[in-house]
Amino acid sequence: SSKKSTGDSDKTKTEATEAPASDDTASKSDFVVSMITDTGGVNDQSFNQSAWEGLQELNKSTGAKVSYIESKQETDYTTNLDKCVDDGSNLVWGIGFSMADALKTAASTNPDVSYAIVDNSYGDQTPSNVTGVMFRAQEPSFIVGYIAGKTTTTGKVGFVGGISSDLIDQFEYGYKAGVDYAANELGKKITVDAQYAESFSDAAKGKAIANKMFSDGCDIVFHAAGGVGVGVIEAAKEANKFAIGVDRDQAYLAPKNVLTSALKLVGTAVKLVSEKAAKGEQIGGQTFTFGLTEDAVGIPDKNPNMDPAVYEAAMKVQQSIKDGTIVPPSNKDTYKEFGKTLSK
Amino acid sequence: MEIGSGYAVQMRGITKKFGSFCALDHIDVDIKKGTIHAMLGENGAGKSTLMNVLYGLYQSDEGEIYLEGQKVNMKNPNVAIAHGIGMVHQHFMLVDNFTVTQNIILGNEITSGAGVINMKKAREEIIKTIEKYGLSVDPDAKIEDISVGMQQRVEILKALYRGANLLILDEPTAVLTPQEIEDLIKIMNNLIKDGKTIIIITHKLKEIKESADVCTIIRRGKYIDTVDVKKVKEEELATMMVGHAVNLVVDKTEATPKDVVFEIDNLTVLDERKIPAVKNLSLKIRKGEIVGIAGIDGNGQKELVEAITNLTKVAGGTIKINGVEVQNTSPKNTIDNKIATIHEDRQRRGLVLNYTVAHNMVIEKFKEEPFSKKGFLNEKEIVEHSKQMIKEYDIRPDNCELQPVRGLSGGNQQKVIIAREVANDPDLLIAVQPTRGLDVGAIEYVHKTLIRERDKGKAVLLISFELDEVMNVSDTIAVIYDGKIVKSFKQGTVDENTIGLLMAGGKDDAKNS
Amino acid sequence: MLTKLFLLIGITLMYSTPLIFGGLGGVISERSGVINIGIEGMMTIGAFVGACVGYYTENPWLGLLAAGAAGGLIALLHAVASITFKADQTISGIAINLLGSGVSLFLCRLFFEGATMSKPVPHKLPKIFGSHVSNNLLKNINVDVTVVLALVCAILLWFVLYKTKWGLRIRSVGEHPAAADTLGINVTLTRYVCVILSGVFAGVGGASMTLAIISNFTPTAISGQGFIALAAVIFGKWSPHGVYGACILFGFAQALTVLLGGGNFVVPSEILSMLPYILTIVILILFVGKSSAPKADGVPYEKGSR
Amino acid sequence: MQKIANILKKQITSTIIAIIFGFIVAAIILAATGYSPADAFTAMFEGIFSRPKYISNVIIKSTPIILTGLSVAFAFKTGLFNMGAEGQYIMSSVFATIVGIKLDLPPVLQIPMVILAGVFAGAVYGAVVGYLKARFGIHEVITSIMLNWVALYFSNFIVSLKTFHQPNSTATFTVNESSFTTILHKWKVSPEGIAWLKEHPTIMDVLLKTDVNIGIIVAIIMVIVISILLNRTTKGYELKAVGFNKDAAEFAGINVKKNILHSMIIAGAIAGLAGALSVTGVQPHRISTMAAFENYGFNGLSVALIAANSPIGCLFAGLLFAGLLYGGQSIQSTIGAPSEVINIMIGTIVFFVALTRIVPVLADKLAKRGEKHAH
Ligand SMILES: Nc1ncnc2c1ncn2[C@@H]1O[C@H](COP(=O)(O)OP(=O)(O)OP(=O)(O)O)[C@@H](O)[C@H]1O
Ligand SMILES: Nc1ncnc2c1ncn2[C@@H]1O[C@H](COP(=O)(O)OP(=O)(O)OP(=O)(O)O)[C@@H](O)[C@H]1O
Ligand SMILES: [Mg+2]
Ligand SMILES: [Mg+2]
Repeated sequence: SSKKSTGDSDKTKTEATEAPASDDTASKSDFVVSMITDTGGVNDQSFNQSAWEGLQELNKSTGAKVSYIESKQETDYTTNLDKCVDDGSNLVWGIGFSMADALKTAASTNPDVSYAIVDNSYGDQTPSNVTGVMFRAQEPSFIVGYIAGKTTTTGKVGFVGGISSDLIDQFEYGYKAGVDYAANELGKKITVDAQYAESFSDAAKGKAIANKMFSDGCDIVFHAAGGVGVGVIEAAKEANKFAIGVDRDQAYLAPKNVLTSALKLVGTAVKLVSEKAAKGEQIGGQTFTFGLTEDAVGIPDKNPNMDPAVYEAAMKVQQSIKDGTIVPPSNKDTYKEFGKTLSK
Repeated sequence: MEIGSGYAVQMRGITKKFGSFCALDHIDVDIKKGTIHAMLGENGAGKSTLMNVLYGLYQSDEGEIYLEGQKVNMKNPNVAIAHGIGMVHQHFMLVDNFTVTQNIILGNEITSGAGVINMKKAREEIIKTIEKYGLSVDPDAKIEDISVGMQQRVEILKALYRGANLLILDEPTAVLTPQEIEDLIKIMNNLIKDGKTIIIITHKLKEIKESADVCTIIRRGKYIDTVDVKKVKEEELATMMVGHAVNLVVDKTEATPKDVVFEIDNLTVLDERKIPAVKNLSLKIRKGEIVGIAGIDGNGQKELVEAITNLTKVAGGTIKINGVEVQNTSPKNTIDNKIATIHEDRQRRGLVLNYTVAHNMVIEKFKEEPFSKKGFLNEKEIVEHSKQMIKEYDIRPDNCELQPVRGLSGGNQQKVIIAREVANDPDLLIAVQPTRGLDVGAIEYVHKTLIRERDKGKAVLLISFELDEVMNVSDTIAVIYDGKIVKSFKQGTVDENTIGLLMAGGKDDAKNS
Repeated sequence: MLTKLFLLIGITLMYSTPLIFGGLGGVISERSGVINIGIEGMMTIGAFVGACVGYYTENPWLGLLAAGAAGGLIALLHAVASITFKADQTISGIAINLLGSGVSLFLCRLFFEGATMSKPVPHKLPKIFGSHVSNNLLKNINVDVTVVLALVCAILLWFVLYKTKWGLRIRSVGEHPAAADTLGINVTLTRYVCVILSGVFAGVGGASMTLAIISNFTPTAISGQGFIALAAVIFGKWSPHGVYGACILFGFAQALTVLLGGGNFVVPSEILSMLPYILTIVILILFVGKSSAPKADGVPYEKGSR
Repeated sequence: MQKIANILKKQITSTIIAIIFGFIVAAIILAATGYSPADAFTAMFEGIFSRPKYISNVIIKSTPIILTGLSVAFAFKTGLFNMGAEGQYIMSSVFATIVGIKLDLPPVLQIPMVILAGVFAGAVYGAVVGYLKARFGIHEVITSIMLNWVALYFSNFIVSLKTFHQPNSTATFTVNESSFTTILHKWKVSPEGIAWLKEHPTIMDVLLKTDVNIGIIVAIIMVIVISILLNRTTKGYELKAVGFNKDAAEFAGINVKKNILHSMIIAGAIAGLAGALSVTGVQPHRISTMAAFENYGFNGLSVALIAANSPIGCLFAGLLFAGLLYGGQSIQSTIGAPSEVINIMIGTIVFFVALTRIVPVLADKLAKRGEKHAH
């Protein structure tokens, strides 16, 4: 829990101030990793929290010192990034692309500190002390879409988005493609209702939208909508239909009514990259893209509400995504392309 | 006098301090059962405070109160009410948007179990009382819609409804017409017949003579004397009250009116409820003349003033000053056309209480030189100006120019307004209720000022509910009733009763004018 | 078609319920002459305490009660400040808002292993037609009991304010405290009771979010409802029925955006989301216009002041 | 007695009392939950003062809330409750961004254009509230609350538009560099700049690590301008008169409706200035999708209240507030106490500010009695 780990970070400060920030002979124990949350805060039940959990595992496995700083406003990023350096961090994580510019600037002013950012790629302009970390969220979305397609009895499923953005597109179109894929397999037509709440907080609205979808005949609704999703899952619970969680296994919110979840294990990625760095490997100047192959995305192993047969099938799909025989689309255009490949 | 059950109330050594200011200083008073007992004193003498102590609103710092010989600790109004004391406050204590009935039963509701109010029963009760004492009140009317006179009767009903045997009336006649005052006195006598006791506070010596049996005089919080009203003259009372001889009649020279400056021609004004409140009213005022408008509150005076000052639009007719029509323009335009107004509601319309005296003095002129240049205020000039005014008009305390006007006493606040308006050097000076709530001294001052302005050749329009005031100060007395000027007289050609009758809507039996 | 209509009704009621409780809280407080812009904070506290107690006791009703109590407790702060200390009621209200969210999140971290999101309650508040409704029509209007409770509260408050002696006294205290005082009505006590009750209402409103609409506390469970409720108080001219109407209207507009949204609806969803707020203003202009507060609203009572 | 009275009368006294109480309560809460108040406050003050750049950051962060605070305080002085500062701020940052992206003139022209765009947007947004109140008597609080949300969605809408949207992000493009009001923003990252700064570590610390920008200077100027406007000009006299007693003002020939409108326009413009300066002055020089309000306006509300609506007060209250917010993060990152403690602390301070408002009143009574005694 945060209290314990921060106890560690407490020690961190004192030690770090003694040890110079740029310590090449960094032995495991005094490698210092810190992260900066985006405005969601560290307990957002999403990326930030997942990332923090990743760091806490890192702390357990390698003994590296970990700590986090929460951002309340976009303009906090610069100052928080800077604070981490003062606290003697060797590696500083920025959680979320909204930090991209601030992080790049910080990197240029602190060449001897390593930086990493989640959900952002600087492409070929990646500075030598910066690491980009991307996810192929469309992959798990495709799988849950496929599962939804296989499971639906009404031939109608739903998708609830938070605030429309390119990242949420990955989920929406990956999901839609997965559904189409299943439909194509089953040789029947399955429609997908998609609607955005234009909010990540308004649970009531999420519930309202889900209610509407269920009443329109959907029997499975996938959400990529943060706090709004809480309402979606609630609706499923009440209507005794299925919801599909996102980012983390959300079954605990409604054990009987969460069919599965599209996992985006930011924590795993953060842990992996941090470990590399701790080992002194060169991680800078590049972008890691995490997908099924890295086990950084996927679906939970346990899905009590899912028909085992469907699970089997889903695992096959997962395999063919890994093989590259299926390339899930990540936005409207690639989705159109994908559609063409299906029809025959 | 020793404590005895023959007395409704006996107060001994009552002392009340506000902070270090001693409002009441060891006051002893005895009030016989079944009498009408007057309390007389200047503004701020302590009358209201004494009564508030008796009623349990304030707790005295020293002294005891005995009711019918029994010592009672008046820790709050409930105790007073329980002992059959009722009080009609100087400033009415009525909830405007409640009905008469609601106001009367408030705090003493007739409920049919579970706290649900039984309006029907309450109404019957009230109507009974109304009939018993001949008070004319509509139990279902909203307070904001009824006349001040009726509001006062509601206050009396409130007391009676609570079974009051001792009734305290704090300045009940201040706002009443002669007729209403007579009615009130009748009511008081009915109450006495019914075995009740009445304490009446007033500044009006005449009424004391007419109604009261005994009178206690208080000055600056000290007990002066208690006299048998039958045995003293008004002048003696006045002297006792103020501490020195005062001149009760306004002395002024004959007016020498010149040509007409201000002319209202068949003016019609609607009130908030869009009903005509002023109906085809016409009026002329000449230079060097004071025209006084006598009338009961609610006969269109408010709307008339609002129309002249452009606070509301007129539905018809014209208002001309120096030949220029000013109706339906803006308050600014009224002022620019040299009409100055002393509004009746000094705190709402007349002053910005949080502004200093100095700033209040220039509220109509702050944009003009020398008080400001190019949009910037010239504090030095502003303060200088107000220092001068304060001196000229004897505003107290005399170094108050930088104090918020809120801290000044009622009368001095009034003086600030008068000083400001007169200093505007208007062609028409409108004074609405200019002496409300002031004591004899202050009143005398205000009247002198009005007359001085007249003698300077200004036109003055005086609107007041105090008949005496209108009769004494005006050169021409116009009676307003139901939004019309029903008749006007030269001063001295008519007596109070005639006017009173006209004010109450009665026909004038051609014996005067 | 009918299903759609019922859906519309269902969503409207669901959405407006927390607002109604918050609004009623505002009404009772301001009717007694104490401005309360701390509703948001009080609702947040209620939302958390409701979820927390509901989780640990496994009894949603206890949660609801606790939420009311908690709301009342923090309202007591507001009462002390604005009645006893005659403090500026706006400032105090803002402070309550700051404290409300701060304290809720803080406690949440304490009770749920550092998480600002509580665990879901095992049992939620029931629905009016029970939890197993097959009929699709009924499903859509199978609203939470809190919806009914809100209506009952509104009617009750209306009845108390306009039909009982307490109501008469409350209103008199809000309009003309001095008059009430001279009739032996305890102004201070009355105001205390009303402000505390307003906290209770707000608290319950918050819990209606976390025990009925959803089943756990999240940092964003209450995000703005308190202020919408505040607006509804003014919109509804400080009357229970007015506020009820205003909140229903707002809920309806939200429901409309939900029904219109999705599919291939032409208007961008961001623009569509503005609808409820703009609609409110438009209706204010067209039908409601000026509304004036109780005369003594926001004015501390000083004995014998003039 | 008079002396005591006079000291107590000073607004600042009661505010300081309030702040002290705020800290005490925070300390109690910290202690009660097993954190050492001493450590916490040490961490906080170190987080604020231990390095020049921290101080610089506090100042930078205080700039927008000083201005929003000023906006609210100004409106209060004229009898209006500007809950809409939040929305005005958002609208301003939106339009500043739009102009900043679409326009690329030399800085001397660009910067004024961008800032004016923001100020104008804020002013217009304020004007809507003012107009609705003046024309239809609609309570400014309702319209403000509603318009805040409209602004939020509008901002998100603009972000989503192709022309402004930066691909693979939830933000717009950053505004053209010519609009930056960050001091020496080009030079300080240039090789020679770095080289020079390496010589002067302290300056480097401040200049390079923080977005030093002209904002605070503008804020200070505005504070002065507004206090002059309120206290020295006829316009201020009118606005305040309307605020204190609009009946009297009307009767004295002052146009009440016009002044309500003007007041809201000015208030909106000030809040707008805050938004524009944030876009031009600090990273990331753009707007991005908002999931919730960033509370610049609402914090301004608290600032104004702590400052007792005095413009000068806003300057210090803003610095205090920013200090608490910024230093508060150190409490979190250093001893791990949840950052909510800071919010609670701020809440407590504001609460005690409310309580201690009574002090001057009491002092006043004290004094009055004295006078009465005198004559
Ligand atoms: N609540 C109060 N606080 C401070 N001083 C007060 C208060 N009430 C009355 N006073 C002062 O006590 C004195 C007596 O006031 P009181 O109202 O009894 O006078 P009054 O005889 O009723 O005068 P009036 O004829 O104007 O009603 C006045 O100087 C007044 O200023
Ligand atoms: N409620 C109050 N609190 C504090 N001081 C008061 C209060 N009421 C009156 N005073 C002060 O008491 C003094 C007298 O006030 P009051 O209004 O009674 O004047 P007054 O005695 O009626 O004289 P005037 O004839 O000028 O009206 C003034 O200095 C006034 O500031
Ligand atoms: Mg007086
Ligand atoms: Mg009196």
